[in-house]
Amino acid sequence: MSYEIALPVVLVAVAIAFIALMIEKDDLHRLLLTDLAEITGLAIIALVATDLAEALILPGLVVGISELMALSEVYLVKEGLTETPKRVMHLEVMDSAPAILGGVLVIYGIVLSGFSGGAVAGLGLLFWFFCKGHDEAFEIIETASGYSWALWIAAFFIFMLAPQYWLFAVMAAGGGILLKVMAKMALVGTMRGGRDV
Amino acid sequence: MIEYLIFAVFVGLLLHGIHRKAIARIQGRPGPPIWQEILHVLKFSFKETWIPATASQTLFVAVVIIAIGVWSTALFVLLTGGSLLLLFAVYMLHKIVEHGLGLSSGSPYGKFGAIRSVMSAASEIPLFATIAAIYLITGSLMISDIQAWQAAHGPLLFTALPAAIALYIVVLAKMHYSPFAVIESKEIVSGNVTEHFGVWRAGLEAAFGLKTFVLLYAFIVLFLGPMPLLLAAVAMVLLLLSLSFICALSPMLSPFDTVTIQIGTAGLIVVYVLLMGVIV
Amino acid sequence: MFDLPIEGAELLAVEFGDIVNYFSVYTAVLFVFALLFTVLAIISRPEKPVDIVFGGDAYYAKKIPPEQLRFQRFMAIACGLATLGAMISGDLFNFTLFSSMIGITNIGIVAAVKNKHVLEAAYQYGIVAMVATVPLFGGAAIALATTGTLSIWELAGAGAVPLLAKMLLVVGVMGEGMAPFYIGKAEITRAPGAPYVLMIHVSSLLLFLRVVEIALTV
Amino acid sequence: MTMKKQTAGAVTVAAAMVCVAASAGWRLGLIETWIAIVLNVVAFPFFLVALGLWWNAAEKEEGDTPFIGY
Repeated sequence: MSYEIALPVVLVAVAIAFIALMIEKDDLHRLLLTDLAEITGLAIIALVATDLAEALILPGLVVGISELMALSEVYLVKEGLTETPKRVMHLEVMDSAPAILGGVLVIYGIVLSGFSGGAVAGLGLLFWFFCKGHDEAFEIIETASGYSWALWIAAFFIFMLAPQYWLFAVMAAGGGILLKVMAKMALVGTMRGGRDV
Repeated sequence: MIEYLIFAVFVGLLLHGIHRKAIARIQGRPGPPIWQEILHVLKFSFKETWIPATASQTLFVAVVIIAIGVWSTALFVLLTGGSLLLLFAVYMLHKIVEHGLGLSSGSPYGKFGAIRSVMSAASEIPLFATIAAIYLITGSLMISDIQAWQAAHGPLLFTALPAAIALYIVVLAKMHYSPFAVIESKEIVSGNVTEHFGVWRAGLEAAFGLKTFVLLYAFIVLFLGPMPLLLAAVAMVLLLLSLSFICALSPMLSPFDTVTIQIGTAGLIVVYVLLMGVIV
Repeated sequence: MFDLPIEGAELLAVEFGDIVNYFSVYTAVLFVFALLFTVLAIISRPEKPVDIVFGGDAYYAKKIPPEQLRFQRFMAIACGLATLGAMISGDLFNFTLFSSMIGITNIGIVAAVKNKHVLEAAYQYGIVAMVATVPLFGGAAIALATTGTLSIWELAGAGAVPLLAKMLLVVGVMGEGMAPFYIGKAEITRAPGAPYVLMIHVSSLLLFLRVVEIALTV
Repeated sequence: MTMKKQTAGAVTVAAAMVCVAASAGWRLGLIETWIAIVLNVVAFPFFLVALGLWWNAAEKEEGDTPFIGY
């Protein structure tokens, strides 16, 4: 029942996004608006509200992001924007935002643990690097990532060789994947091309 | 099998010859003899042949072979009573041949022809509306089933006149000297076939002869129903002459007008199909 | 095996659970055609484009950097693979994903070309292609919501998929590269590298042919 | 990419043989229709093109730049 109500609502949202696209003439703004339209498309999938639908959203999201990235590259070349800015990701809100939010995200991620926890915590680190700058914490992050990966693998060996210590293995694997995903996401915050990389 | 192919190539080229002759007579010229196009192919095939230095060599040759292969497939689909959808898929793939011909040579004229060919892709929409209309009426897309339906209920031409008109326009668009033939109009030399000379051109002309045969025969089969071979041949020539009249009397349209007219037709047919879908 | 009087007999089916990828006479022909042009994109060398100077009979050969052509070839092959996938996919959602992948790679084929007109056309076309994922995913999602499955194999002949979903799918595929949005592609065709640029047309025409089959089947 | 006259002749003969064999096999009921069709569709284009090349194989070593402009 609720599907029949929600679908027209989402379709109205789609219509709004499309009308916005038609009205907007500036190329960059239209690029941003396509993302808005894209999200409404995902909302139609989300309305199905089954496990399968949840599994379908991820590839949809990936496709959307990759198209956005490809188009941004084309836009950069098309407009001749070859100069790299002096400080990448320099948004005003980043200076004024309380960096404690990053810490909160990291702690919450650790509480969640596992893959999604890693993603949340990684986002926290990302936020921190973006707000407070960084001094090429590259090696440290890579090392942490490597050790955590080893921990994760070791946990699998425990599962196979000594299944009676499963709880320990679960904790090790969960912690490992948490650190691993967190480190990988944090790398996005430090890898910005330019002088040092 | 091979005999059907060779027969179709010769008949197709003969039809081209009749087409030229009819156009010439309508315009008050004597015109070439009707077997001129067959001689043309032979002449081309005896010419010295090489590949232009600027061309993408493999593609340049492959496109010719693909053109012949594509229309041979179409002929067999039609003869074996296969899927109508497949027949028209093959027709669409001819578009790729057109692009390939123009792009592969590196010549600016060929490229212009290819670009125009991309633009006139709009002409394929009436085709699918036609298919949808036939499917709604006969409930099948196998050519053999459509034949059986017509044997029982009479020609589709009267039942689905708008669909027949749409297909007629599609066939017209693919004729030589047609008002829609912007891809090989003379202000861009010969458009997408400019650089294909000698044997390559002979192969292409053979493929185009096959194409004309298949398209005219498909129209007869789809809209007039099964008939004896001789009667079918007469019907094909009559159909061709009607096309020749249009080609002889109308000027070549500009690319913009071509696209506008074809999209307009497509729109009308889509409306027709939707209405029919609602009523049926 | 579903034998509807639409696309000829079924030839081969590859089962993954309830998702069945299949070849019919129709899709097999499309598949072979896509394969042919993918192979052509791999083996044939690009042409050396020549341009005319207006107002005279002079002409000049354009210089195309080889790394640009290499990138174009890579993208053309990726596009060919996506087309192959879209031709045999027996799953509505996979089909939409392959379609959007074709959209991305189509932009990719011309993205490296340093020609203002081509880039402008590619950008505008890319925006349409990106927006077209909305009706594509929407169509598949509505089909899933009404029938509970995405398998074309199971949906075939049942007529269970609502007309809205079919129309959305067709509109989506049109947006990924067919008329009337196609007109932007005429400009894209100006890019050099014939075997690769040709792949743009091959993929979008085949995609359209496939979606017609799907719309008639489900 | 010039083709030797012999090569062209060999391709012509081979393709013609495939076409004729497939057609004859189909007439006699030895080959299924679709196999005969596929063989014919593949071999016929090569037959046509190679036939033309065999009639008048190019003696030129290299390609020429296309004719451009009047």
